[in-house]
Amino acid sequence: MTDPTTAPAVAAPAGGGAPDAVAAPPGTPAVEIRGVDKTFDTRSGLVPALDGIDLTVAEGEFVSLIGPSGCGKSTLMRLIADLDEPTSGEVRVFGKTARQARRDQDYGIAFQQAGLLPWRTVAANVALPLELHGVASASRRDRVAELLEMVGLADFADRYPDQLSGGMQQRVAIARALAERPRLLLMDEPFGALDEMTREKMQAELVRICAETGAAVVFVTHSIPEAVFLSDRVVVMSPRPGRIQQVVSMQLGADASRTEALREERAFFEMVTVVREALHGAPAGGARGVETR
Amino acid sequence: MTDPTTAPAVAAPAGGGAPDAVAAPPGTPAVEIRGVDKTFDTRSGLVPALDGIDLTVAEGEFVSLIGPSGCGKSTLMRLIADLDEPTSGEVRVFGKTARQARRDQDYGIAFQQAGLLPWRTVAANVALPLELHGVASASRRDRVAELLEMVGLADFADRYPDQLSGGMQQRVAIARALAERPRLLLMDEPFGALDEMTREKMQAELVRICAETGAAVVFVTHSIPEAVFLSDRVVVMSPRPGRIQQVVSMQLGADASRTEALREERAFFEMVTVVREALHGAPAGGARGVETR
Amino acid sequence: SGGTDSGDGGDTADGDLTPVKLQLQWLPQGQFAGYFAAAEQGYFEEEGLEVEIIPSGGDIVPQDALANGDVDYAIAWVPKVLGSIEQGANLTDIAQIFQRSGTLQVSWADSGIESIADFEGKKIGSWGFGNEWEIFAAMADEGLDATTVQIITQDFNMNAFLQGDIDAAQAMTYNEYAQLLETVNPDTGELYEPSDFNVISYEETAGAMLQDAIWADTERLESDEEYQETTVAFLKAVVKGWVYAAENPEEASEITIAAGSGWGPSHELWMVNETNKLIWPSEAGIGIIDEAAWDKTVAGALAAVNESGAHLITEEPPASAWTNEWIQQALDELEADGLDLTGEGFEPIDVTLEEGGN
Amino acid sequence: MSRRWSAVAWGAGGVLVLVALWEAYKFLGPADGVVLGTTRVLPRTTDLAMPHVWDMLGRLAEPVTRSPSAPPLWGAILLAALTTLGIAAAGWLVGVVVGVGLALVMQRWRLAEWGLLPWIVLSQTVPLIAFAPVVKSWGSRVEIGAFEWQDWMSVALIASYLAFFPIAVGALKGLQSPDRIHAELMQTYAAGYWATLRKLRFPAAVPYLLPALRLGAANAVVGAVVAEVSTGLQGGIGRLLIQFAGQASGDPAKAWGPIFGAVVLGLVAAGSVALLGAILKNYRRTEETA
Amino acid sequence: MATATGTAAITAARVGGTAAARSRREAVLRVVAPIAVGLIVLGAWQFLVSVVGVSDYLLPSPQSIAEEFVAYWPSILSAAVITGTNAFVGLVVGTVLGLALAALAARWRAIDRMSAPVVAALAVVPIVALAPVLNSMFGADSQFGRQAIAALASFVPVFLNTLRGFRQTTPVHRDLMKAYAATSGQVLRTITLPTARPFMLTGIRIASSLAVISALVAEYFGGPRGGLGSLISTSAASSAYARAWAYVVASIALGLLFYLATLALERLVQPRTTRQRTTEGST
Ligand SMILES: Nc1ncnc2c1ncn2[C@@H]1O[C@H](COP(=O)(O)OP(=O)(O)OP(=O)(O)O)[C@@H](O)[C@H]1O
Ligand SMILES: Nc1ncnc2c1ncn2[C@@H]1O[C@H](COP(=O)(O)OP(=O)(O)OP(=O)(O)O)[C@@H](O)[C@H]1O
Ligand SMILES: [Mg+2]
Ligand SMILES: [Mg+2]
Repeated sequence: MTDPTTAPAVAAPAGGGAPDAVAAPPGTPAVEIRGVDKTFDTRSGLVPALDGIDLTVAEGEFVSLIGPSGCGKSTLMRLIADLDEPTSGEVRVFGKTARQARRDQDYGIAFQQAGLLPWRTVAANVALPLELHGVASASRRDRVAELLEMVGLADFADRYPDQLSGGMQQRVAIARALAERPRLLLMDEPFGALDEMTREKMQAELVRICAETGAAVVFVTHSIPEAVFLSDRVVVMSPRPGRIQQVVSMQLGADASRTEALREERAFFEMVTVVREALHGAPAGGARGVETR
Repeated sequence: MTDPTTAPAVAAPAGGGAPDAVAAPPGTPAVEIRGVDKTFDTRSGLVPALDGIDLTVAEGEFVSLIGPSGCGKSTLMRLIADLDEPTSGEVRVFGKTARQARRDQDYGIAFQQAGLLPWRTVAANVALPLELHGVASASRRDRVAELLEMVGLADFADRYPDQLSGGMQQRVAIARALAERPRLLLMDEPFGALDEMTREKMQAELVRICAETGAAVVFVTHSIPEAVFLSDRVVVMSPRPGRIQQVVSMQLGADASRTEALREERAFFEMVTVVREALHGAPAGGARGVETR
Repeated sequence: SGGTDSGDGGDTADGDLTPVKLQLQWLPQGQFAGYFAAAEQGYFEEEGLEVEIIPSGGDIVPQDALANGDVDYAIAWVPKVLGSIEQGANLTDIAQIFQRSGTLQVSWADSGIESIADFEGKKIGSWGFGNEWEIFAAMADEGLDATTVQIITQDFNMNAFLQGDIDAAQAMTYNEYAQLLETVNPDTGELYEPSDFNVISYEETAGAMLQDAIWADTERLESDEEYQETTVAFLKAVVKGWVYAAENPEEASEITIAAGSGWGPSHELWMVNETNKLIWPSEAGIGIIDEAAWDKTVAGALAAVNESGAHLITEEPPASAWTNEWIQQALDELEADGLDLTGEGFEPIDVTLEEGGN
Repeated sequence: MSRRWSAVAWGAGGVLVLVALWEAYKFLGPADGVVLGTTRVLPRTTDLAMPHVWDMLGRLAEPVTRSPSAPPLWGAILLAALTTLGIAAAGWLVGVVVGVGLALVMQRWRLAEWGLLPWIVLSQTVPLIAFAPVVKSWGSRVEIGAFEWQDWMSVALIASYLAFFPIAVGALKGLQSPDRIHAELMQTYAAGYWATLRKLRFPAAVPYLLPALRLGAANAVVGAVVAEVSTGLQGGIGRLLIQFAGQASGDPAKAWGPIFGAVVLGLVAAGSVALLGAILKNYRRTEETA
Repeated sequence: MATATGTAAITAARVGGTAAARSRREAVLRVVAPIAVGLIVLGAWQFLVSVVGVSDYLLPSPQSIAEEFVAYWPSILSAAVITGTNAFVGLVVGTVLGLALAALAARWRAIDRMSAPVVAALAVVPIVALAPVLNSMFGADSQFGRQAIAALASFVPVFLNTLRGFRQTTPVHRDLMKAYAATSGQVLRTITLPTARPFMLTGIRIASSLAVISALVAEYFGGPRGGLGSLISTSAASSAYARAWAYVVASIALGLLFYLATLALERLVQPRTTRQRTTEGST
C-alpha cells in the first residue's frame, strides 16, 4: 500500500522562489503571484505571515491551499483579493494588478462564514453586488433567479438567512460570489462550518457549478479529502513564515470524474495520503516523501 | 478496491429494537440504553428526536455516534448525562439510573465549545469540578498539575482561556472532564471547531489518554475518519426521528495500533468507506451495502 | 420697540401701535393684575402701545431678560436687580409699584418665634432665587449672620412648614400666607385661622426692601427719545391698570385668571386684594420712588451676606439705578383725567378663602 | 398574542401590588413616618404627604379650579402632556440628527472618535438646568429672515441635549458593528463609503440604534419637562408640575396629576419608538436569533 | 531557511518597531486629541468674549470663571461635598436595591413580570418631577428627598443591566453545572454572578453620572440649601453668572469623579481578560 512507485508526481518545493513546476496553460493566467512576502506589523512585533510565495493559477484551474492553522492561507487569498497588500512581490490577476482586478470585479469571493446580510432576503443578498454596480432591476431579477436555480434555492428566494440551514446559507454565498460571472472564484474555507454530509454534498455541487461556469478557483481548506476531491492542484503550505511546501497535482486517473464514487476509489485514498504526508512535512509511514523532492 | 469480500462485518441494523449484535463485555456495562424515545415539546409542535434507541457501551469501550445534523446525537448524549430525560425507555449508567450516576459524578463531559469560564485561569478551570465537590485544596493542586501535565499544558496553568488557541482550550476542557477520574467520558464533538491538523493531534492524544485512564467513551462526531480512527464501534444514526441505522465494529486488523500510520492503511480507508456507506443509507458505488445486511 | 418710526407715543390709538415686551417676575397671577387689566381694558392701546406680557417662572431672571435686550421693561424686586447692576447690568428703576414689602416670615403660634432675633438656631425657610436677601438683611441688623440659622429652600408650597420641617417659612401676604389659610387643619377639620400663626412682617424690620418695580434699560432711557416717549406712555397705561384693579378687584382677578393664572377664584381675588394693599395708599402718587425706602433697601443689601459668604452688593449702586423722572411725567399727564393716583379713597375688601384656593 | 395579554395582566398585577403597598403603609405607618436617628427612612402617612390613591385618581375627574370655565383636571393634563410631547419630539429629532451626525464623523475618523467621545460622555455630567435661562436668552437673539426663535425651541434644544447622547453612542456602536467579513465584502465589491454606509452600516446599526432611540426619547421627555420648569414655558406638563405643586398644601391630590401625566408621556414616547422597531423588524433579525 | 530568517530579521530591524511606535502614538493621541478639542473650544470661547466682545455679562469668559472658582473655593468645596454625599448615598442605595431586585426578578419570573411596568415607567418618568412630593413625604429639612431621587435614578440602569447580566449565562455553562450536580448556591457563585458582573458594573457606571445629575437637579425643588444646585440657581438669580459657571464646573468635576471612580472599580473588580471581552457588548 505504501509502495513508493505509486507516488504521484509532486511539483518542486517552492520555498526557494522557483517558478511553478507546472507550466502555465495558454492564455493569461488567472492569478500570478511572484515573490510575495507579507509581514504584519503588530503591537507585539513583526509577524512574518508569507515568505517568498510564487504561484500561478491557470484559467479554469481549481487550486486548493492547505496547511496548518496560521500558515497564511487566508492571508494569501486576501492578497489576491486586494484586501491586503503584499510587503514585497507582485500579485497579478488576469494580467492586471490586484487592485485593478478588484475594481473591475474580476473575481467573486466567499468566506468561511456565509456572511449574508441578515436583514436581506436570500434574493436580495444575491442581488447585492449587482445592485452596487448599478445593474438594472429587471436584469438583476433575472440573474438572481438564474443563480438561485443553479444553487437549488429557487424556492427560498424570499426567506431570510436565519431561516436557512448552514449549508443553504453557504449556497447563497456562493450564488452571490457568482453573481457577476467572475472568471475567478476565491473561497476561504467556505464549507468549514458544515457537517461532513452536507459538506460532501456542497463539494459535489461546487464541482458542478465550476464545470458550468468554467471559472478558475482558489480554494482554502483544512480538509485533505476535500482538497483532493475538488482540485486540479493542491498547494501545501508550511507555517511561520508561510511558505509553499509542495504543489501536488492530483492524479486521479484519466477517467476520474469527480463523482461520489471517486471518494471510495483507491487513487483518491492515495492522493489523500500524498497530501497528508506533504502536510506533515515527512511521510508518516517512512522516508518516501524525501524521494519525491 | 471495491471488492465486496473485503467488507467488514457490520452489526445488524438496530432500528427494530434488536439487542446489540456485539456481546457486552463482562462486568456491568458503562451505559445501557433500552427502548429510549425522546420527543421535544416545542412551540411549533412536537419534535420527535429519538425513536427506539437501544445501545450498550461496555466498560472501557470507545463508541462513536455519527449521523447527519439533527439526528439526535447530542440529545442521546444528554440523556446519558441526565441533562435531559427520555420520554420513554430507560438509561442506566454503571447499573444505576442516569440521575444517580450524575449525582455520583460517574462521568466526565466535554462539549463542542470548550465551555471554559473566561474569568478563571486554566488551572482554576480544571480545578472547578474538584472545588465543587469539596476536594481539599492541596490534593486539588496536585491533581490539576497532573492533569495539565497529561494534556501537555503544564506551562499554561496561569493563563486565561482567551490567551489560548482553540485546540489548547479544548485540551483544558478534556483535562477538566477527566479531573475526577470518571470511568465514562461523554464527548460531544469536542474537536468540531479545530482545524484538521490540530484535530488529528488531539485525536492521537485522546487515544493515549483513554489508554491511560481506561475510561469508556461515548463520542459524538461528524467526521468519519475521526470516528474510525478512535472507536471500537461506530454507531451510525439516521435522522428524523433519530434511529440507530447501523452499528459498525471497527476491524482494523489484529495488529492495528491507533498511531498516525493507521491513517494511511488500507483497512482504515475501507472502514471509512463502510461507515460512509452506512451513513448515506446505500453504498455510493453500487449495491454492496445490501449484501452486508 | 424699533418697529415704528412715527415717534408718536400719543393718542393715535388706531394708527401703528408700538410693540412693547414686558417681562413679569413669575407666572401670571394677581400680583400682576394691573398689567393684565391695562391690557384687557385697552389702556395700552389708548397709549399707542401693543404690549406683550411675558410670564416667567423657574430660573428666568427678569432683569437679565431686560439687560440682554430680550424685552423692553421688566418687573423685578429691587434688591435682586441691585445685584445684577453690580454684575454689570445697566438698568433703571422707573416706577416703584409696590410701596411696601409683602414678605412675611410665618411660624406656628406656639413656636416662640416672634421677632427676627428668635431665628437663631432655627430652620428658616426661603425660596432662594434672590428672595432670601431680606432675611439676611434683617438678621444682619440683629447681629446675626447667615450661619447662625439653617436655611431651607422652600419649594412651591407650604407643606414643609405645615409638616414641621421648617420653623419659620417665608410667605408673601398675597400668596403663601393665603395658602396656609386655605389648608384644612387636621386637628379641627376646618381651615387654619390667622390665630394659628405668628407672623413677622419684614416691612416692620430693618430688612424691608422694595419689591415689584418697573425696570427699564438705562442707556436707551438716556439716548433713545422714542423709548422715552414709549416709557411715559407705558407707565400711564400701567397706572391706569392698577387704578382699575384697586377699584374693581373682582373683575381684575377674573382678568388674571383669563390670562392664564392657575389659581382658583378665591385665591386669585385674595391675591389682587393683598397686592392692592401693598400699592395703595401711595402718598406721593403710585410708582414714585421714596428715597428713604430706596436708601434703606440699599443699606440692607450692603449688609446682607449669605451662607456661602457672598454679598449681594459690595458698593452703592450708581445714581442711574433709579429715577422718578418718567413716572412723574406720566402722573402729571394723568392728573387731568381725574384718576385717584394716591389711593386716598382705597378700601380693601374682605375675601373669604376656600379650601385649596379653588 | 396570548403571551402579550399575560404580560399585560402580570404588569397590571404589579401596579396593583404597588397600590396595595401604598395604601397598606398609609394605613399602618405612623403619621410622622419612620425616623431612624435623624433621617426619616419611611415617609409620613398624612393626607398631605401621601394622599389616598383613589383621591389622586378621583381628583383627575374634577375640574381644575372652581372657576366656571375650568376644564376637568385630566383634560388640562392631557393637553399639557400633548404640548410637551410635541416639544420633546422636536428635541428628539434634533438629537437624532446631531447624534447620528456625530456618530458618522466618529466612525469615519478615529481621531474624531478619540477627540470627541470623552467630551460626549462628559457632557452628560453637565447640569443642563443651569443653562436653561442662558439658552433661552441666546435663543431670543436668533432671528433669521422670517424665522424667529420661539421659547419652546429653547426647551426643545435642551431636550435634544439630553437625547443626543445615547443616540450618538448607540449609533457609533451600531455603525462600527458590521463584522469585518461584511466590511471586506463591500470592499471586494469596490463599494465606496456612501454605498457601504447605505447598504451595510446603517442597516447593521438598526439593532443598536433602536434602544438608543428609545432611551433618547425618554431622555427628551425628561429634558423637556425639566426645561419647561426651568425656563417657565407655559402650556406644558412641566409648568403644571410647578403650578400644582404650588397648590399642594390645600389640594395635595392635585399635585399628583401632572406626575401621572409625565409617566404616561414617557411611556407614550418610548412606545412610539418601539413602534418604529416593529416597522424595522427585518433589520433586527440578528437580535431575535441571537 | 537560515537566509529566510535572516531576511526576516533584517526586515524587522529596518521597519524597526514601527508597530510599537504606532501603538505609542495611538496611546498619546487618545489623550491628546480630547485635550486638544477641549482647548480649542475653550480658546474659541475666550476669543469670543475677549476679542469679539460678546458681553461678559451674558457669557462669562473662562478666565473670569476661573477667578470666581478660586475666590469661592471653600464654598464650592463644601457644596460639592453636600451634593456628592447625596449622590453617593443615592448611588449606593439605588445600586443595592437594583442588584437585589434584579436577583429576585431573575429567580422568580412573577416578580420580573410584575416589576416590568413599574421599571418601564421609572425609566421614562422625569424623576426630578417627584422631588416636590418626595419633599412632602420625607421632609424638606433633610437631604433624604434628594438622596431618594438619586437612588431612584441609579436604580433603573443598575436593575436593567444586572437583570440582563443574570440572563447571560450560556447553555454550555449551565449544562456543565448540572453535570457536576452543583447546588443552586454553587451555580450562583461560579457561573451566574461572574457572568453578570461586567453587566452590573456597566449599570453602576451609567448610574454614577445619573446620580450626580439627579441629586443636583433635585436641589432646585426645595430642601436644605448649600449644595451645588441651589448655589448655581442663587448665583444665577443675582446675575453672578461667572460664579454660577464656577459651580457648574465643580459639578462637572464631581460627575467626572464619580464616573472615574466607577471606572476604577470596574478595573479593580474585573479580571483583565473578561473585561476586554465584555466591554464591547455591554455598554
Ligand atoms: N491582520 C493581521 N494582523 C496581524 N497578524 C495577522 C493578521 N492577519 C493574519 N495575521 C497572522 O498571519 C499569520 C497567517 O494568518 P492567516 O489567517 O493567513 O492563517 P490561515 O492559514 O488562514 O489560518 P487558519 O487556517 O487558522 O485560517 C498568522 O500568524 C496570523 O496570526
Ligand atoms: N431543547 C430542544 N428543544 C426542542 N427541540 C430540540 C431540542 N434539542 C434538540 N432538539 C431537536 O431534536 C433534534 C435532534 O437534535 P440534536 O441536537 O440531538 O441533533 P444532533 O445530531 O446533535 O445535531 P448536530 O450534529 O447538528 O449537533 C433536532 O431536530 C433538534 O431540532
Ligand atoms: Mg484562514
Ligand atoms: Mg449536536
